[in-house]
Amino acid sequence: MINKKIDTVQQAVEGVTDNMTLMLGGFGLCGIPENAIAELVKLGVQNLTCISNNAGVDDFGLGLLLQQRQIKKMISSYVGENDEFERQMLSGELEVELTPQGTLAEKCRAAQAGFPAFYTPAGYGTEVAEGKESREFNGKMYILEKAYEADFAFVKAWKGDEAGNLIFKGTARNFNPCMCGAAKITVAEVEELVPVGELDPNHIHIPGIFVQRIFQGKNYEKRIEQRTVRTR
Amino acid sequence: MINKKIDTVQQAVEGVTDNMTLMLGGFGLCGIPENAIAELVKLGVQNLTCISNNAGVDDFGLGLLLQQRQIKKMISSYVGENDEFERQMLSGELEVELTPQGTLAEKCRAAQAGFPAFYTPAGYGTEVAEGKESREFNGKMYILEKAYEADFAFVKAWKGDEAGNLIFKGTARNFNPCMCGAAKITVAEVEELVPVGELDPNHIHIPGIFVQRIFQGKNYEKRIEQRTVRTR
Amino acid sequence: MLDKNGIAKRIAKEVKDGYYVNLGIGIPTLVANFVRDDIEVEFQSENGVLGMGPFPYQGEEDADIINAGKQTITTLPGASFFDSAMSFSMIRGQHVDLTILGAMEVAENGDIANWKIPGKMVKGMGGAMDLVASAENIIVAMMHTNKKGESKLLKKCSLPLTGVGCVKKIVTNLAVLEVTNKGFKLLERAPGITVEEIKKATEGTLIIEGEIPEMEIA
Amino acid sequence: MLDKNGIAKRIAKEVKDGYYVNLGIGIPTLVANFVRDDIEVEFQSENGVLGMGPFPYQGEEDADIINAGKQTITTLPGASFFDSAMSFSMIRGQHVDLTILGAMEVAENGDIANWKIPGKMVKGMGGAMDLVASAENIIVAMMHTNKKGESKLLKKCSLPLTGVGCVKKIVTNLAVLEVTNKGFKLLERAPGITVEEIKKATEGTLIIEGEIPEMEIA
Repeated sequence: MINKKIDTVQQAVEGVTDNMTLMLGGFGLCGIPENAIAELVKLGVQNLTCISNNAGVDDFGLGLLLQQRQIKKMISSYVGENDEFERQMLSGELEVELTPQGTLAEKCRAAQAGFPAFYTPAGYGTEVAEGKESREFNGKMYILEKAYEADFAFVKAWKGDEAGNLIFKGTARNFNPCMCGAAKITVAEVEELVPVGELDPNHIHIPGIFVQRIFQGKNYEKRIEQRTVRTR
Repeated sequence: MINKKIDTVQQAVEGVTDNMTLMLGGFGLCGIPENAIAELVKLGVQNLTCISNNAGVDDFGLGLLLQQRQIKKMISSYVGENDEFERQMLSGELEVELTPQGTLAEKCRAAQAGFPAFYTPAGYGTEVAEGKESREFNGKMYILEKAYEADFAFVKAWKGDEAGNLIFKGTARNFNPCMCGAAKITVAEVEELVPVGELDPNHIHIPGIFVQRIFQGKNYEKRIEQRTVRTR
Repeated sequence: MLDKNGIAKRIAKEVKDGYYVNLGIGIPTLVANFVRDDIEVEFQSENGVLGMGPFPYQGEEDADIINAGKQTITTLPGASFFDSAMSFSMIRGQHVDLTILGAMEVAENGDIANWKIPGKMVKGMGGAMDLVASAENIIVAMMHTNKKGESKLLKKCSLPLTGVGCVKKIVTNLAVLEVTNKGFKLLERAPGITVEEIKKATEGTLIIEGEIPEMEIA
Repeated sequence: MLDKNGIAKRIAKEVKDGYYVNLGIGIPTLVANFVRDDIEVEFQSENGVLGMGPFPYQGEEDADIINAGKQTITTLPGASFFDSAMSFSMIRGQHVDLTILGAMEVAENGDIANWKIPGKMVKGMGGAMDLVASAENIIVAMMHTNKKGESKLLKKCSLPLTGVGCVKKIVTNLAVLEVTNKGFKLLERAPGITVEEIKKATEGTLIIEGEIPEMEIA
């Protein structure tokens, strides 16, 4: 067993420097690498390019990095819940590349899987297709999308073991598995780090080969963005 | 819950006719849809094109369909354990398209996921690349491979529920998940069909949306191709 | 004239037994409330769940179980969770039978715009571009006119497109329309709405053939 | 001269701590037996397992747990199972650190042929084409000459290629060689084998610089 365990969140962000491209898992505030984000704020790295489906809210998730103006460019599919984001974007302080959600997921997965490019129908005939190759297959039009290139991927899982194997819970899975192994270094934080051998090999969502560092996260807030309930 | 359960193996192969293209899961004799194959032999359909990583052995797996001369063309990555296969191939009775294993898996997955084509490095500069587009990305050469088109996919899972959700066991998983939803109709046979709600939604490998029919298989032989053991 | 619930109710009639359905944010979300309970339907949410149930009871919310609108949800027996790549395999691979989403504008050739107002609102397309580029069966749920009273059923979209030639059917507060290669074909009127009123509220080519029945949304 | 186990033993020295390794069928499979036990290595098999262990004890074979050679195997703590698409994500995505495979022919530019003898043997390439097209670090394990005594280290492959310019290192019964842009560079001699003998058995350009040490395979 190749041991991927690190002991501190400081080790988790070791090597992250200005101008790097980071992938960050999560959908809205669900399944985000809370510990790593907090430490990136502390680290104070600048001019980051962040690939993440959303940009957090004003005071949580990637919103924390936006507040500190550490992000130069966001690559996301939806950024609608963040006033500071909108302000920075409209004022031109923040560069934004909006990408269809399925394309975003697959551009991560392509990087993970060694595919340089793929054809997808999403965005054909729209702004998203500008500057990209369009091509017909079987009578339908597609555009060519390329794999992302990133320096670090920060993901959050539910359980993990020291070999880096990961299991996700519910819809907190989302982009996290697609980002594992899609960057030069993948750092996973987990709610529960278990000894090797405790996870059923059939239930592992992401094998440890895609993960370079794993650590036990602390104090998960797991904030709910839209608390919707019904009455009994 | 949308119910996909069928009661008999006859219903499993309903609609399969001569000249169709079938996908069949399994690696060697591991994780093959034994029940469906046996019924296809009984059904006597002819001129099939079969997409399957291997071609079985002389008297088991796809070898049974080969014996009956029901297969016109095999699309596989490795066909080395089958004398009848070799005889039919060398005599020209059987058409064979050999495809790199990872490409085969991804051509299935592309069909499942709605990608018409993708670029892969496998086979560049070899016979496999003949007649295919080659292209450079980031200084490396790739070839364009297209998604398969198939009429039926027959897969084998360990457990499944009536909603068509599937869980695989060990290396019997192999090509089975990639083929689910990659053909017009996907038929899953399982060792254990459980009531809906028994499978943990986090552990499901293939959601029922990719499966049109599911049934409880019978009398699994699960033959071992190479029984290798050590002594105590 | 229909309210939002009325639109959702009418669209619910398009949901057939055995359908996997993806509901967009807004009016489409309401459709789930009106689907007949004698048919089997499964709702897919693109953030990674199939088999969505109703909202949880107070105190039973789970931050790890949400829908694409970031709302806390529950799951029904037979549900499954999966990652974003697989979720869009379902969508792009046309395994989802029906997609219902909102729009700012629809053009008579089926083009749709619903993600961006240049210089004003730039929230992003989320999964909408994948959905409209892939789905065989797309129904748009929207008001017939915008807040200024201008038609949202146009000859040509003025806003940046989400997808081209993809919308098949539109249900508004005034009417049900089908997108044909000759323009919007009027299928049904909302209760109390005249063909004249629909004509006035429709900028794109409107095709009226024979008697136009009133919707049944009981 | 080395036997098959000797070749495997020498290659085992190339396996470093923390490596994920894919072993081909034949001599490469033997390498697992000789890896130092004070380092951590995980073996990947392309049919869908990471963390392979030794063969099972008699009576403990599981038909559902095999390697790419279709042999019954066991798994070690920390192992995982996955589907074929993910397996080749590991390979194509260069997450596997070292690939060891057999060959019929290797050319001095790194081309490899190991899957087909036209008209004679057509078993298929299995995962070999994906492996050689993707891996950064490929070691070929083979006999220096074929059964007829002809060199397998050639100027140019005569058989259909498996991959182009991909082989980095070759370990044979006679020598260890590196593929450079000038040809096969002789690194080590097998015990008791002279440089002359290696020269004779090598059809491709052989580069000999300085004293060539004998392999250490203790």
